[in-house]
Amino acid sequence: MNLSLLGPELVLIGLGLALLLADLVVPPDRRRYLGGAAAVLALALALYVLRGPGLAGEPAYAFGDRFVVDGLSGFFKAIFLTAGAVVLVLAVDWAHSQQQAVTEYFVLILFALAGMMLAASANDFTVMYVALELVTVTFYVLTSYQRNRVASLEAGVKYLILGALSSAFLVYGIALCYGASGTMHFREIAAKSAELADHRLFQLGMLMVFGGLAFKVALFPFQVWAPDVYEGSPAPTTAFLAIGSKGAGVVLLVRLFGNVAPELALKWEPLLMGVAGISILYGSLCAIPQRSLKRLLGYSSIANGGFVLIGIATASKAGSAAVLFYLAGYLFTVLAAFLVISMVVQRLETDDISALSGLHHRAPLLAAALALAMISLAGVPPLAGFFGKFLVLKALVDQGASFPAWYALAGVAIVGVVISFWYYFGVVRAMYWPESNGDLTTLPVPPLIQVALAVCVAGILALGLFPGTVWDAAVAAVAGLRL
Amino acid sequence: MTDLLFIVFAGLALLCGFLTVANPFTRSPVASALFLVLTMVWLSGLFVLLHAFFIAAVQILVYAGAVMVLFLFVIMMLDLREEERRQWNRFGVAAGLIAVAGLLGITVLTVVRSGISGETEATLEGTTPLLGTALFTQYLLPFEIVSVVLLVAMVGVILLSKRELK
Amino acid sequence: MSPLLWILLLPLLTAAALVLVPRTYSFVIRTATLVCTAMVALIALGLMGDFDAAPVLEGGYRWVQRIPWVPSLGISLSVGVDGINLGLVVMGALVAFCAACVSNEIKERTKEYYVLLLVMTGGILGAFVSLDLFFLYFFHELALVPTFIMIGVWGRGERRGYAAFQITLYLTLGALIALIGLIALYLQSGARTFDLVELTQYLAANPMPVARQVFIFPWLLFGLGILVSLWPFHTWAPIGYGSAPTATAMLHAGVLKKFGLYALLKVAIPLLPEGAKVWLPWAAWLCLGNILYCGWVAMRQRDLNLLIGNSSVAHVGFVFLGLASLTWVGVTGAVVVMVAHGFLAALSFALSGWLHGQSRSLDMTKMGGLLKQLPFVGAVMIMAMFAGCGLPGFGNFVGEMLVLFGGWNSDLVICGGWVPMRWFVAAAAWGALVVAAVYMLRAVRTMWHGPRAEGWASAADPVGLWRKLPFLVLLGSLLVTGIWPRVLTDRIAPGARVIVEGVGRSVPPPQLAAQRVP
Amino acid sequence: MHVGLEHYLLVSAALFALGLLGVILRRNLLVLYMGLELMLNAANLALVAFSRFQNNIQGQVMVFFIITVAAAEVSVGLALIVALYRKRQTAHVEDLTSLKF
Amino acid sequence: MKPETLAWIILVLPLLSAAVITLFTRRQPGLSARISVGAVALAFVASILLVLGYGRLHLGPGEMLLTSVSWLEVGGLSVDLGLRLDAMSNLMLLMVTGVGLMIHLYSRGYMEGDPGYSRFFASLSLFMFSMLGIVLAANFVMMFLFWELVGVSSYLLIGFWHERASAADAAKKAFLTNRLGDFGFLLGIIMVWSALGTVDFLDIQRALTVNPAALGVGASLAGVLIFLGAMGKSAQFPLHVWLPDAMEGPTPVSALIHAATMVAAGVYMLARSFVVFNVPSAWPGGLDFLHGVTALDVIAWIGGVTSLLAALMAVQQSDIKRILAYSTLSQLGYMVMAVGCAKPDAGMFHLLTHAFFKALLFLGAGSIIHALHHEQNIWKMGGLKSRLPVTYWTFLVGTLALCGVPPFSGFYSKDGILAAAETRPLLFALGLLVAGLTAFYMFRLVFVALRGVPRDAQVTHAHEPGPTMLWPLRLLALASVLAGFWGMEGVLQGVFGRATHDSHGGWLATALAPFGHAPLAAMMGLFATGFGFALAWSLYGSGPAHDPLPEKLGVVARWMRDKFYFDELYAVLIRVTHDALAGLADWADRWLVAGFLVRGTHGTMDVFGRVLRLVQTGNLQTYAFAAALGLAVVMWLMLM
Repeated sequence: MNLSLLGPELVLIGLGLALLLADLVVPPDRRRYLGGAAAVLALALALYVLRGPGLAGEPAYAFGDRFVVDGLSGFFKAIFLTAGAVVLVLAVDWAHSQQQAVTEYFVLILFALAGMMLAASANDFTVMYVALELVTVTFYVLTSYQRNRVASLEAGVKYLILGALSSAFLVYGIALCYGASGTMHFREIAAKSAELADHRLFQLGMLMVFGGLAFKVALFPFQVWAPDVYEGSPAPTTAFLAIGSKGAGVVLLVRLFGNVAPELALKWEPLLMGVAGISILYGSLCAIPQRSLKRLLGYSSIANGGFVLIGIATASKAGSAAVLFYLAGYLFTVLAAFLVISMVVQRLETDDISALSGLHHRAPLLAAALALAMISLAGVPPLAGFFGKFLVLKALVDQGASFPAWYALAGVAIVGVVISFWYYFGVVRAMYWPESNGDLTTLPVPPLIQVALAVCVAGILALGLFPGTVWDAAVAAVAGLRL
Repeated sequence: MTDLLFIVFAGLALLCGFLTVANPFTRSPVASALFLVLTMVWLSGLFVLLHAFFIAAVQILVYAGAVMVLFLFVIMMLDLREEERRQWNRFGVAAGLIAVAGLLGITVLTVVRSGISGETEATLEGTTPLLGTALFTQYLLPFEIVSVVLLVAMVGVILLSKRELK
Repeated sequence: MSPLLWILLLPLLTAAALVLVPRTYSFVIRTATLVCTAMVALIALGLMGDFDAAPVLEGGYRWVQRIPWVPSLGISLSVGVDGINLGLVVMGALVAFCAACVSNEIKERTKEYYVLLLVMTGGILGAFVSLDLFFLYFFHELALVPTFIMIGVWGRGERRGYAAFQITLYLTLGALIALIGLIALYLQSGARTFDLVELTQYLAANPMPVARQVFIFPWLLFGLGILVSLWPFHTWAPIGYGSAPTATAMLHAGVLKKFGLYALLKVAIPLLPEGAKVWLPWAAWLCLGNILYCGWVAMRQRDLNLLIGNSSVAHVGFVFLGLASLTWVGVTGAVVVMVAHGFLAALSFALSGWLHGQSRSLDMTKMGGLLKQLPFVGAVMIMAMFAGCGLPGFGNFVGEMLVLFGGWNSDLVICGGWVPMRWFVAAAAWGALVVAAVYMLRAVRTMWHGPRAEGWASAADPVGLWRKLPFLVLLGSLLVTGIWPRVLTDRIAPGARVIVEGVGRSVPPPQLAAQRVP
Repeated sequence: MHVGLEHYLLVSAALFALGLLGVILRRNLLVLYMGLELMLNAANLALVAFSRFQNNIQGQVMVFFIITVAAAEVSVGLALIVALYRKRQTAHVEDLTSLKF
Repeated sequence: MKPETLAWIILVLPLLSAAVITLFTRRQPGLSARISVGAVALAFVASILLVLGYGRLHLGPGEMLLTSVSWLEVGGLSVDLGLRLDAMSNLMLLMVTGVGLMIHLYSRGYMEGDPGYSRFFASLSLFMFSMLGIVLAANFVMMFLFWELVGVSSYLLIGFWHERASAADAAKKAFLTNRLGDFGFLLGIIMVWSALGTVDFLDIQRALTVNPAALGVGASLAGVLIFLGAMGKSAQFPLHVWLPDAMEGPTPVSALIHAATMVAAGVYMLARSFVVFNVPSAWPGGLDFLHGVTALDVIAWIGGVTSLLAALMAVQQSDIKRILAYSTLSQLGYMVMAVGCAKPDAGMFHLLTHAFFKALLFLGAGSIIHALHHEQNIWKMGGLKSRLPVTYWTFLVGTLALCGVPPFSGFYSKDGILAAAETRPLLFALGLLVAGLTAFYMFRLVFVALRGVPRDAQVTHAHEPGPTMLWPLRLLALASVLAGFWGMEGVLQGVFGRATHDSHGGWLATALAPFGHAPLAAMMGLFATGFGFALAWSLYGSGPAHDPLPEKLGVVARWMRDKFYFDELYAVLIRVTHDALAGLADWADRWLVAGFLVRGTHGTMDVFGRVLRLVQTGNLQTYAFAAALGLAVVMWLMLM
């Protein structure tokens, strides 16, 4: 057994513990630096993971093969760590304005991060469940962190109940899968997946597991919580939910449908297509009349979940790689958006779109970054979002030759994108279009946030302008899938 | 004998479960909590029938003991009585019933149709050492993760219920 | 390094550089934009001059250069032009320069404006020099976002919000539909490359099954059709142009809108010849919608920009007709119309922009007898309007004439043959010669002739050569292409021939070979 | 009658449904939460039953984890509900609708 | 210098003049006029040199000089920028540059002091360029090109006083009506090209000589379509409505464009492409019912009808320029009829003579108008004979020539046309009727406007204009007298390859030739003219203060005066066709496409969004229910 495979996770957990201890000795006004240090470390870990074992070569196993380090997990870990780093930066800035314990917030982020990374490496239903629960339980606290705000508490309760409900489905599903296959181990299930795919009990179980994971990704029919929780939670939490929690769900979906039971993915093509299509439409349509920025991104996250699921539904390596790329682009885009939103919410104490009016004047950097993020989310070249959508659509069209219904899904995706232009560009409009607005005072942007924004914008541009490297990495990451 | 016990335990567990969620006589959360405890107890009886003695014990200790006490404690602390005042939404109830019945029906049908019962024999014996071995060898990783979960829960609970915010 | 790369990169790099310039240095910003666009235009003109001397590289293209981008997906930034692209590139570059010239009407937030203008220019020119399907789409979309912001921020009128959204959503819809078609083409051809040259060669050797072509073609046809305001997907155009700032309207109506037609011509038809044969008869019906219906709509417009917008939609119909004819003459004519109409649309919008700058209104019913007061603008606009109704001496005439000649000889079978293509040509000729003349002349009559209208006392002509330059350049281009069309046709015809032959049509179309006297 | 796997499964399914019913119907957050616990217990029953009939300990291991995690979850959840109650003086689902549409 | 070079110079000179005036000398009216006049004078001289030089080449009939540069070469379509020099184009060159020179000279005086003086001369030069282009064009496309340019320059000239609503409207009307004709012209050209693969006149001629059926089933249709172009330009019924309105332009313009040259372009084109019409009847399916009717039949009848209608309308007009305009219409109808009767030489002959005397008449009218400070109503004139003697006498010469009184030029050319129609009794009778009517309305004009007593105080102050305006009158009068003997007829007949009759018998023989070879036509024509004159004399000789005709003819006279209500008819037609369609299209665009489809989709999406988000009640039990129901449905679909 090679414990070093767990290195990043162990470091994170250790860091979390260390921060908890440090909290005792560091004076309150200095605790922000703890978050900063954690961010730097997360970024360093991300770089380590990118160069670490398994990303390109053969997968490595630990703990009775229940923990796997392969391309897929490596890719997602890099995503999670980057997200974590930026969210920590955001949290440092955010915590500054809270009259509340801050170190715990950083610690919880770190633990959630560890949970996501463990989930990415899970090769067994038990590990998967426990890792996911680590993420979920942490997020219960993170969402309701501002317990002097009713909205935050309400978001927390909603996330709690619905999260627990989805966990219940997940657990029951795991039970059924276990009953049908006689094992919790992914590899053993994969070995007999061909016959299991026809096993009704296994199908039922996997449906429930899918339901549980769909909750994380905010997919229909488990999508309803997302807008409420996004709106109510503190901005850093929302950002982390949008990319981290979603990513954890996605990596498990990819692993389950790509590696564990690919036959099922083929069999369930219509289901996954339908869910993807409905999610896209639901998210896009509901976002149209939205005025709250965070809520808007909640709906948008549903639609984006749908796009991701398209890639999974294609049950092809190209599709899975597209998912990976898509999420990588989504990472920078959403983080940039939330960095700006968090700034705006803190300074202006509202997240209504109209609050953005005149932002290009008050904080050109924020406005430009948010505009880029929105345009990238909409999928316009030369930004990351475009290439992600392109890859997903490419994977989709590739299936069209065998099953024309895919073209219908393409139609739905197009409609979704067009509608998404509507609301994303509505945000751009709010910032740039001349509206009479009395308050034109300059909004200060802390240097740390500027750096984070620069990183995100660079990511958005780099993934759009030079997608080759990441795409090749994504292709290598899914090379081990049994598709 | 086992079959009879199964019928008794299962029937009681279902009955108490039903009374937990839909007690026709009272909607007091205390009653629900108590019936839930009973359900747990009968369930642990079923676990015993399944030769999962350790789990049965844990079920009683953790669930019926710790968790439910926590529940009762909170109920008492919050002094909840409001639900009784409110009207049932008939449409909501009907829709909920249909949805749940659908889920149940599909699950049951699937279980029945899958034909898993015929071939399998109840074979697993002497489970506690086996469980311990598994836990600390193959399942060491989740075991450790769970510790982090518990830590998180601890931190979270403190954060959420600390009276004064610093 | 291929000069085409310079054409493509100069505006984009300048834009990137301008981002770093402080916003108060508006003179520097404007000068840099002008110099950049002028250089691009000069390079493009230089290429036009060197065209015959340049070596023909793969696939009939010149100045080809390929920079791998994502090799694993078969995407590379490859540039190259044949006569067809070159015409459009030169047109686009000139229009971009003129658009930069007329942008002095912009007084607020000039930095953002010029950056967006340059991005738009780069995108447009990039789309025309790219020989890679992916970048074709890429650059087109790149040009789209600036359109949205420019209309929204510097646009005019109450409806500019609606217009900006409509134009963006509509064009995105079209682009995405076309993207699905392009991807399907990429995947189902089996070539697994986005490179136009390689794809063409591959498909020439291994043609796709007819059913597949017939399936893919409509995605491209309708997707690109939306981009070029094919009837009935045209309503975004007049509103959008009516609300856009002058330069945006010039670039969009003049150049960007040609992209869809260009892609149809260079991608859809040559790569999917069988699909084209099945679907183009339907397009012929729709192009009637453009020519006649939009012509009639234009007759009813009171706002000058809406008139020009509708007329520009109508002109698209000719290009479609020329493409649908699938004859050498017709296709060549279609490209000539594309180029000439680019100049014309840009000129018209530049003029209407000037008028708007003078009075803040383009309501034609409130104009009258302005020729006396604005002799220069009036004269140029009257000439533009004459060009718009296909008067000889302007490039449009040559193109429309070729389209009609080509269309007449087309052997396209429409509706099982009971509606001959020739009826369409006749109707199109009616639209070009009569309907267009009606609305153009009515407009001239209302705006420029007759008794003087109130409220125009302060209106004045542009003063000085510098201010007149954009109008003169565009008018001059129209005249040059009209008086000496070989400057275009000699370069376009070989490219058109390749396309028409690729579709399997005989090239010399007339039934009786002429016994010409030497 | 010979009690077999399917009987345990049916009981477990029924319990699961009862728990779900509680989640959907009961308005009190605490009771609602009890429904969730019921669902988890149903899963536990199924797991133990499978474990026994599959001659495989993994199911029971899973149950062990589920119980542990559930305990942690419950503690956090209850703390949350308490915090909410302190703020809003209610633990009623219908009072928690400020975030909507 | 080679004739080809001269031809190019002739063509380019006016263009240069237009360009120079527009670009550089706009602010120096005098210089502009000099440039313009100089250009056309040089062109005239060059034309003479060209004709002389051409004569020395000793080309046989039917041979010609060609010079060309390839203008467009795509696929099977090859268009040359070609000039074709043969006897016909030479004559036209002389006529156009000659009459043009006269009119340029005249305009210098007539337009004196107008603020748009330079613009006027620039437009005139542009017009000369376009007209010369038509004359020299060697192929259909070239001709069409200049054809349209002529339309534009006429638009500019008619609308010269564009601040005047009526002038602006007239210009628009003229252009649009011409466009209708051009629509047919272009389609006809396309049909010819499609059948023969060439647009070159010479090639077409060769192809059709080898095989007259080469045009295929569309032969007659193509002919009629091409003729449609001529109908527009030469204002043939039913596209005649623009010409009278075009009199809104300055009078020299009316003389140059709407009497001598531009309107003649239609006839010239018919003659130039005569070979296309002169083919056996052939109609495409759907038009089979016209079987047996040739394009020439259509042309002849349209020409005849036009000439009659126009003559009738002229009878009741009171505006001096309009009378002349209708007269022009009528004469153009005559020419077209001649072409239709397969005698294009006769038509061309009349065209040339008509150019001189009609230009003369218009300039005379201009001189009168100028003298009367832009008074154009003949019922406010009278008694001008003594006050404007030169004008009067030259005008009389023009009238006599127009009426076809020997030995004035009109007699010979008109006789040729009547002779051509001899074989068709109906058309012949029609022609005679028109001849009589012509004499009637022209002498009505002379009697009312020029003779008798002044009816308006203004007349008493009238005096002759300066020499710049009088000399052109004199020169044109001379030409009007002499053009008939000149031998043009023979030359023209040579062009169309027909036997020339004896033109060697000295001037007297030539002068009396019509009586020799077509005695019936000549005699009947003279008789009709005399009858018309007598009628005019009896009605107007006494110098009545009002027109006595309306009382005698009643409603018919009113119809004549109101031009048989063609303008009104067209107004209605346009309203029920294009304006209605435009309204319909606009409505559909606004409400169906932009409204229902676009805004409707937009609104539907918006409503969907608003409705759908009501799912988000905020109540988490709804969410749980939704999840459970969704999962149940999914399970049902996947497992049941």
